[in-house]
Amino acid sequence: MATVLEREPKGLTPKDWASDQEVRWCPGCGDYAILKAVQKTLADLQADPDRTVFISGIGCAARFPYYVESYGFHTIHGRAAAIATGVKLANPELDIWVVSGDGDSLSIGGNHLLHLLRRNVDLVYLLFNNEVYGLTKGQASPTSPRGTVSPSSPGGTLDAPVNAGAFALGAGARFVARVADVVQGPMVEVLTRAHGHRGTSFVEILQNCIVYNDGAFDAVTDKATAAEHQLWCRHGEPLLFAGGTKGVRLVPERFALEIFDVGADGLGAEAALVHDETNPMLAQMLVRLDVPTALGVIFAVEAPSYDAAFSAAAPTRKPGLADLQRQVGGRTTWKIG
Amino acid sequence: MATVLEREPKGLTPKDWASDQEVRWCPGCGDYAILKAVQKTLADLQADPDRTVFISGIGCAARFPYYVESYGFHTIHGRAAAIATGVKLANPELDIWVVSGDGDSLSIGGNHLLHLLRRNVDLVYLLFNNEVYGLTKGQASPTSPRGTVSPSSPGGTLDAPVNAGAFALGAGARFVARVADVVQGPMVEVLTRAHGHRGTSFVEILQNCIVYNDGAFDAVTDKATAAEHQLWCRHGEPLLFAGGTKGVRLVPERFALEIFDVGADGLGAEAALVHDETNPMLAQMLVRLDVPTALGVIFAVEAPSYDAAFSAAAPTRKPGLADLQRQVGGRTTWKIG
Amino acid sequence: MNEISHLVGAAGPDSLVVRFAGDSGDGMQLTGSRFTQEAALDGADLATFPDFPAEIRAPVGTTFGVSAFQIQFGGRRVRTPGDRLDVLVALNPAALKVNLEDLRPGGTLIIDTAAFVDRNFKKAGYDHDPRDDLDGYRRLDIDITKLTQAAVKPLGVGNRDANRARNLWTLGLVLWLTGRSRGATQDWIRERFAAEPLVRDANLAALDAGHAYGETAELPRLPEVLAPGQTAPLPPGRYRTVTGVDALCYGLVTAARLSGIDLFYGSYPITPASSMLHMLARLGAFGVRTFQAEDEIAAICVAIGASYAGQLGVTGSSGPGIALKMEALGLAIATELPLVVIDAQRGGPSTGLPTKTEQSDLFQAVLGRNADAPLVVLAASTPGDCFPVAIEAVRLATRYMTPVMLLTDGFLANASEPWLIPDLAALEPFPVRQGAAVDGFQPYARDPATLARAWVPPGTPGLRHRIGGIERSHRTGAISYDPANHQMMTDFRRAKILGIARDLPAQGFVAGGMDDRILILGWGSTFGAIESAVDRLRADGVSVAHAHLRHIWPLPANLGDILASFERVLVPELNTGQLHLLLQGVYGCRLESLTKVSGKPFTAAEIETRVKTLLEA
Amino acid sequence: MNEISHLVGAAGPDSLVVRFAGDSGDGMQLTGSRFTQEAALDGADLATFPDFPAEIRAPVGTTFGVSAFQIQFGGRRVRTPGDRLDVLVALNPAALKVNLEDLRPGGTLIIDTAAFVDRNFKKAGYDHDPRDDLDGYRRLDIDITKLTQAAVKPLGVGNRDANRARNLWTLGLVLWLTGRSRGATQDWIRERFAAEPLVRDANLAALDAGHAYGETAELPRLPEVLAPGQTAPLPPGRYRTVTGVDALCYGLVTAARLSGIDLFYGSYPITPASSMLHMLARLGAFGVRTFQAEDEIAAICVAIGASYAGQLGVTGSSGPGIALKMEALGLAIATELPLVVIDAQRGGPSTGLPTKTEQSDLFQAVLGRNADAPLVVLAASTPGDCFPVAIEAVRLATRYMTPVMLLTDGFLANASEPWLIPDLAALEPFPVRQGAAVDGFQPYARDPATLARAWVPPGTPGLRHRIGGIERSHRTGAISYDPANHQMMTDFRRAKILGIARDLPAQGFVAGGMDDRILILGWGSTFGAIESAVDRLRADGVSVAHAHLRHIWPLPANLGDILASFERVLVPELNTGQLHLLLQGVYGCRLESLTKVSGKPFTAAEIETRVKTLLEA
Ligand SMILES: Cc1ncc(C[n+]2csc(CCOP(=O)(O)OP(=O)(O)O)c2C)c(N)n1
Ligand SMILES: Cc1ncc(C[n+]2csc(CCOP(=O)(O)OP(=O)(O)O)c2C)c(N)n1
Ligand code: SF4
Ligand code: SF4
Ligand SMILES: [Mg+2]
Ligand SMILES: [Mg+2]
Repeated sequence: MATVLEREPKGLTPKDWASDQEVRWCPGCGDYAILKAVQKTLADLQADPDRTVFISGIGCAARFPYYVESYGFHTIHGRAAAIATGVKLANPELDIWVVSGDGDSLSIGGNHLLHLLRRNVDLVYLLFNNEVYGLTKGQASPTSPRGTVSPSSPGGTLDAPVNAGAFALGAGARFVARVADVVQGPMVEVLTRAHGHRGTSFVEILQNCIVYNDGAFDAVTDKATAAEHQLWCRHGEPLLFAGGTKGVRLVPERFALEIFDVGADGLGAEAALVHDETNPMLAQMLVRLDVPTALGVIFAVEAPSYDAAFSAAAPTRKPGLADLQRQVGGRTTWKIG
Repeated sequence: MATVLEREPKGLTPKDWASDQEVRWCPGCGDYAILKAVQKTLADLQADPDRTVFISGIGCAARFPYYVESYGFHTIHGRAAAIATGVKLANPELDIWVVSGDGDSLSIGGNHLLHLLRRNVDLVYLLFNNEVYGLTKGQASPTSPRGTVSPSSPGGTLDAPVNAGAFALGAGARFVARVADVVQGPMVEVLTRAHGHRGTSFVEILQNCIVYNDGAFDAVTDKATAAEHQLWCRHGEPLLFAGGTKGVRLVPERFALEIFDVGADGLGAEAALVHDETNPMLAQMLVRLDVPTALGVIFAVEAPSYDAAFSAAAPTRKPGLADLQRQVGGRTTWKIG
Repeated sequence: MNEISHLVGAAGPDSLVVRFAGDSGDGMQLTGSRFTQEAALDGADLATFPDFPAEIRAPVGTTFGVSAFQIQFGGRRVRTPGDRLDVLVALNPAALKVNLEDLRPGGTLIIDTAAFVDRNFKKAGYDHDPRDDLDGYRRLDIDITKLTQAAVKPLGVGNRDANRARNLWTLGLVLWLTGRSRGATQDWIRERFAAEPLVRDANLAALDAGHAYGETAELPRLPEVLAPGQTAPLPPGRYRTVTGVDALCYGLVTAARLSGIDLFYGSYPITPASSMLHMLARLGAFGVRTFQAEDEIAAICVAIGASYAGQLGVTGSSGPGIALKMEALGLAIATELPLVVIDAQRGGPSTGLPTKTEQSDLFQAVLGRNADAPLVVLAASTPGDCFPVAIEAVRLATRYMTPVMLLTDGFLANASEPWLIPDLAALEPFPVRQGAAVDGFQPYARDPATLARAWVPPGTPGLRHRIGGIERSHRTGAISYDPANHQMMTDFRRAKILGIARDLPAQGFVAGGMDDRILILGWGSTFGAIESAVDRLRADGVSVAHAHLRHIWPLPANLGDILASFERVLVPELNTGQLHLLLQGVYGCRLESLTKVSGKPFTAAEIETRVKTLLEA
Repeated sequence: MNEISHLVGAAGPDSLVVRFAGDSGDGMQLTGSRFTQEAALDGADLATFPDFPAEIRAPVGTTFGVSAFQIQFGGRRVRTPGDRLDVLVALNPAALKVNLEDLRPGGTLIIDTAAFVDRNFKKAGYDHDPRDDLDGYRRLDIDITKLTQAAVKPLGVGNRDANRARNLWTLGLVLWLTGRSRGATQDWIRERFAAEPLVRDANLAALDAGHAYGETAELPRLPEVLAPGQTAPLPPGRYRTVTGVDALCYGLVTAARLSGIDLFYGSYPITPASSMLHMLARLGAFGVRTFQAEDEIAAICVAIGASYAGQLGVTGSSGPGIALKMEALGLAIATELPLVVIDAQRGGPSTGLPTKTEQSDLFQAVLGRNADAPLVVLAASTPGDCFPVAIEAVRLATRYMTPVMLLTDGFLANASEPWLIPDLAALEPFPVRQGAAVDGFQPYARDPATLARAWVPPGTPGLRHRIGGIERSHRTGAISYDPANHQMMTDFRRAKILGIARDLPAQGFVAGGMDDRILILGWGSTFGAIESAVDRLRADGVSVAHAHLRHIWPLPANLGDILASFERVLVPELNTGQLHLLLQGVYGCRLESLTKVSGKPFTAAEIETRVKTLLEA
């Protein structure tokens, strides 16, 4: 999403990006941290609030637009991707952020997300993945691990979860990133990248629902375990983690990634794969890693955006009334009277 | 889909699997060949017509159930996957085949297909991909190549197509195969494999729409070019094509497949990758190959099927009236009068 | 020139009803529309009714593969495609089987004898040669196939390709029989097949041969319904033919110009709505961009997004697809965004009869949503009427910040009629205002005259605000769960829509008036049939008036008074009585209902008969 | 014992209305349901009304985060949660702000003074201490927080944890004030917190301390509405309390047993329908399996699939979700499969007021689909009534091979009342027959009595056939585009549903009868309010009768006669007049409408007032 700013940067601070509406999430919800990071990103980018639009579906995450001092549209469950597509095509000058939950995006909204990604409409898509339906009080979502006990699955869920990143890649996404609610600095970095990318920038944000699914991402976000669980993907840099003591390398015979201890078995840091965010197969493998969890910009390639092609296909000459009259009048006519 | 036959095989012939209804596709439509292959498969399998159900959405492809001498349900556009899920869960003994078009499956029905594949409900899913909306007279479909000129896209389509196989893998499919309408023998083989697999067996069938998209797969199916364009994937066998003169090998540095001429650059037939249908990353690369087009069983792994888990979770003891009375009566009660 | 004099009568002395019927592959739609063009250019009034199967190309020779095109034309006002056929062309036994019952006694029956063979009898479900039972018709049994082959043979065209020209041979014959010219068809063939000279020449040869055959064989001509130089008594002006789809799409592009904003059409293909998508896709230069969405829900959602962003969102579909849009439509109603939703009705329920016509989505349009969710509903009554109705839909949507549902149907979509080409410069513009005074802007503050809120698209400097589907505070638009606010907003939504009645012209009469005894109150595409019936009834001295609703919701302000002033009010509709129930519901009075749900339009006779029964009762 | 004698009157001498209000985190729903249990066990009749915000946990102290639970209980018949409050508990200023208007003059107001501090005033939107303006109430300003802390301190419980027990302290006090026992609550605490002894003991201590406070402080007790040993005049038998969700789910599992087939519940979470999914998920052993689908469309589709396969498919949602199901519902109507669709109505349009009640989906239920697509619509009137209505839905769906829409609402779903536990053995089984005689089986042949076709699931030996959504030939089910067949099938579908009226009991009266001057005709959850209003009116000598519709479509056969026999008929409903329009539409007569759309149930007084106005008019 890159909108050329025609006006002067406004020197807005993150605080200026807060609307006057009281934030209504549960105390301790991970959504607060995401809101903060988004507001900081917008301030850093010197984005224009009059041309910024937040569009959401329904869910806890989807309340987001009310809290940002920009234009905002809180729509209906699962349809934000489609509505945002219409907004962008009608006015390509707008800077659009879609905010959606795992249920909103991957359950009821799965089809629209598929087609948004395939079309590659230029906007940032934030999927707040808390692996639960927050707003409707805690049912399992399509990203909940198999066996999740919830009000609607007292005996545990029976289905394998959707991997959001793998789904996005399967749908043809050209930008796939992942962060977690608590990692403020890197989140701003990733959001900035997402905003700069032309086309649909898909960002999965691991988000803690303190009420219905507390601790779902503890292993990834807890200080004690974070280093072992966070694999930061940075283009051109080696895929090392655990403070550089572990690395990721390719096992060509199995077309698979493997974790190794730096120093063991004669493997040095240079044995680690160098992240190439333009490689689709590497992205496929990275999004599926569980321990460690791949974070950062996992995949990013350039491709024509739908809205750009749509604008380009627009007729350049606006026909006049006479042209319209000719068109409506048709070719074969006759006179009576 | 494996249903243990309790009754004697019936010795039915393919002809016995033809219903009394007149087939209403356009003369020359690829659907005829698929119907023939399916009827032959059913006969070969000695399937039980009373326990076989064909379920479809809407489209030319979706008329299929009328023509098979089994139970059949021609439902509504895009929803066959969901309806079939209900049928299977209500009666796991049934042998279910879903028949759907590219519009039915990947446009309006994308969400249900995603969740069917993720859940892994035990049935065979046939996607007749003719890269066009046949029944509604020729509009571009989500699998039409970018630039397709159609009644609804006189200036050419602007969007990148969905790759059906890649989408299925991204959705978590455990069985992905591809065939083309005209390759009868191999189609029967693949359908037989699909039927034998437990879980959702996803089979994309390249199908010629002679009226609205004639020749879309000519390169793959024409005698003259078939050898160069058909890469048959058989588990444990080398990925060779063009009569063994060409092969597919891995370029580890690029995590990509490469075509090579057998004999050139010192590469013999043994340089070809051996197909491993259980390897998800190989499958990812194969489904995306364009020339040659990967055909056959591209991916197949075992995984629990949803319906089996659903049946297993069913209470074993059927409670009696007294139990129900106790349940309805509740725990805290009082007497009046 | 001989004349088949007994033909005169049934269809009236100055109109003829012709139906071309054959296999889906026989080009009957093309034949019909070419014939229509010729009749129109000759100055006839006319109405057409294409009727085709749901299958793309059903197996050759089957009854369900029969495609037909009917036209009534003549020197008088023609309101419908005609109740009974004067001429039936049946290019195969299946076409005969399906259509014969509509041919009036003594009517002319043209068949291609080459197709009347055992194999085809069986396919059509005949156990013997049906020609054995064809008494009472004027028969023209011609080996059209052989004659066409002979005609094109000199060009070096083989038999297979020759058969593709059978329809033009037939057209030539019928043009001769009816005394029409064939120049426009020749021009059309030359242009259409310019790149394929052989095909062009074969078609021309076939057309000419059919025409010549009539002359050479000295076939008696059909009665002259339009003398040379005569024109039908239509208002003076320049005419063209339009289908409902043509007129509707022209209405939309014209509305784009009149309103000064671009329209955005989001749709998902479905019969019979797809043709709007196709046509609008070609009209992009005129202010309507199109988008083929992944499904109907996405289609209405992109339209809502476009409306939110400042273009006018339009979406179109047919019954099942409209049903899918209802949840999202509620969002547009709640957020009070302008939107136009076009429902091209077809036979139902469910997939139903996709290519057949019906008026059974009226309930869906007016009442088919969760909660109290009022909007505007309009219905077009003839192909040409789709033009002003489309403009009216855009005008009301933008003026009142409301979704508008526009009802057409399969019949209107495909039928055609002569259309007085509107002078666009003479139409009243209704420039749309976006944005609001910055001073104290409140997203849900209302214009006291219309109760509409301001349309402030994102990107408007300084008017940032947030809206959504949860109930909104009546001024700020912020989420509000306040009971009194919900009551107030519900009342506002209702009052805004009902108040539109004040902005509508009083309901008038197509024929007759308040002094008549009986009123026929119609809506939608039954217009022509009712008009014809009323014409005849009034000519017979029956005191019957005809009013036709364009505004289904809100209803015209004076409608209650009109209904109250008639002894009997008959509401004919192609459903099981939907407008009837709605009107009784609104006015608490008793009306008569006439319904038909066979996938076919009313005949004028059906309406006449019912009125006569009412008079006797 | 002192009594606050002026309390007697407003709510009647033998019932009291109490509302507990506080922050979402304050446990008001739990407090209310515990109180309900105690009152029930004491033999009171009662009705409750939980009212909570849409936010999961809105910021502490805000007005939109207020959660409330209201109960009316007493020794007489209690029909509603009560119009005006005798007692309001407001645990913080926001709770006071939102609820005070409902407290009747002279009512008792209990507040926790610890929460009445500047910070909280601001959060609640007060610019000063609201206590300054509280005239005319009986005030109990108590530092509940401090007293609770003190009560649990001996156990070693810190202040933060102590605050969690504030609600039980308050409950103890209110139980004392109203003269209720607290034994059941003590048992419940012991069981619920068995694994956390400290929490258990703290809660017990708080409950006891609140109770003791009332006694020690010598607070005047509220008037006795149920003497010790007295029970409300309910029919004799064993009782429990149920919410509408409880009763509905028990109805479904009971129907599974009575019908002899398993039920399959497919749903997608949505307020207020989710609780049905939750409860049924725990009742799997009793013949209802559940499936959480990916969306509402899939939910109805799996249910349709299950019905096709021989189980009874059931799906449930709320307004927006039901709207999404309409297209698929058409398939079930067209293929004539049994199905039950439960619509737990809520405030709309669009997302609207998800946690508030409304009756505005009646149009959607009866008419909200494309084409003429008739089905059965039932509505439950009280929490307990959900039980028989659920059984009736299953009975009609399976007997007539039709979808049945069952309307409940947010109020019914959550409200509770004493329920005479049914003797299941005494209920009439209605065994469902599947399959058909092999001889000449035709999928669309109809039972002449019911017009239902046979239910032949796949897997049935020898009866292979194919069905679908395109219009079906009236016997074979094969695709048919025949006009006469479509007319016939449309007529069959209509006649089948309308014919069900013959299978329904005649519409009766809840109070009064044909001799009265005025009829109040209600439907759904307005039952209690109408009943109370009619009780009072009749006690005042007003000639008013009350009838309440369970069967919305088809309407009872004798309803037209009933309507015709009254001078005036008033139709009260929580929408803008939907049943009113439907009835006028069907019977062509004029009725009076009383509407309310504020997200809250009617008060009895609102209905009384309207009847009085009518009498004067
Ligand atoms: C059409 C429709 N169906 C269902 C709902 C109920 N609903 C609201 S939010 C939600 C799911 C929320 O989960 P998610 O998208 O993960 O967001 P979260 O609350 O977890 O942030 C559901 C099912 C609805 N509002 N509309
Ligand atoms: C709800 C709904 N929307 C749209 C349609 C119209 N429709 C029927 S089939 C079809 C698409 C057909 O394309 P595909 O699924 O690729 O099947 P094919 O005809 O090519 O075999 C569409 C859009 C419909 N019947 N129902
Ligand atoms: S329910 Fe969970 S996701 Fe929703 S606001 Fe509360 S903590 Fe956040
Ligand atoms: S339109 Fe195409 S897909 Fe449909 S039946 Fe004809 S050839 Fe086959
Ligand atoms: Mg979530
Ligand atoms: Mg297709």
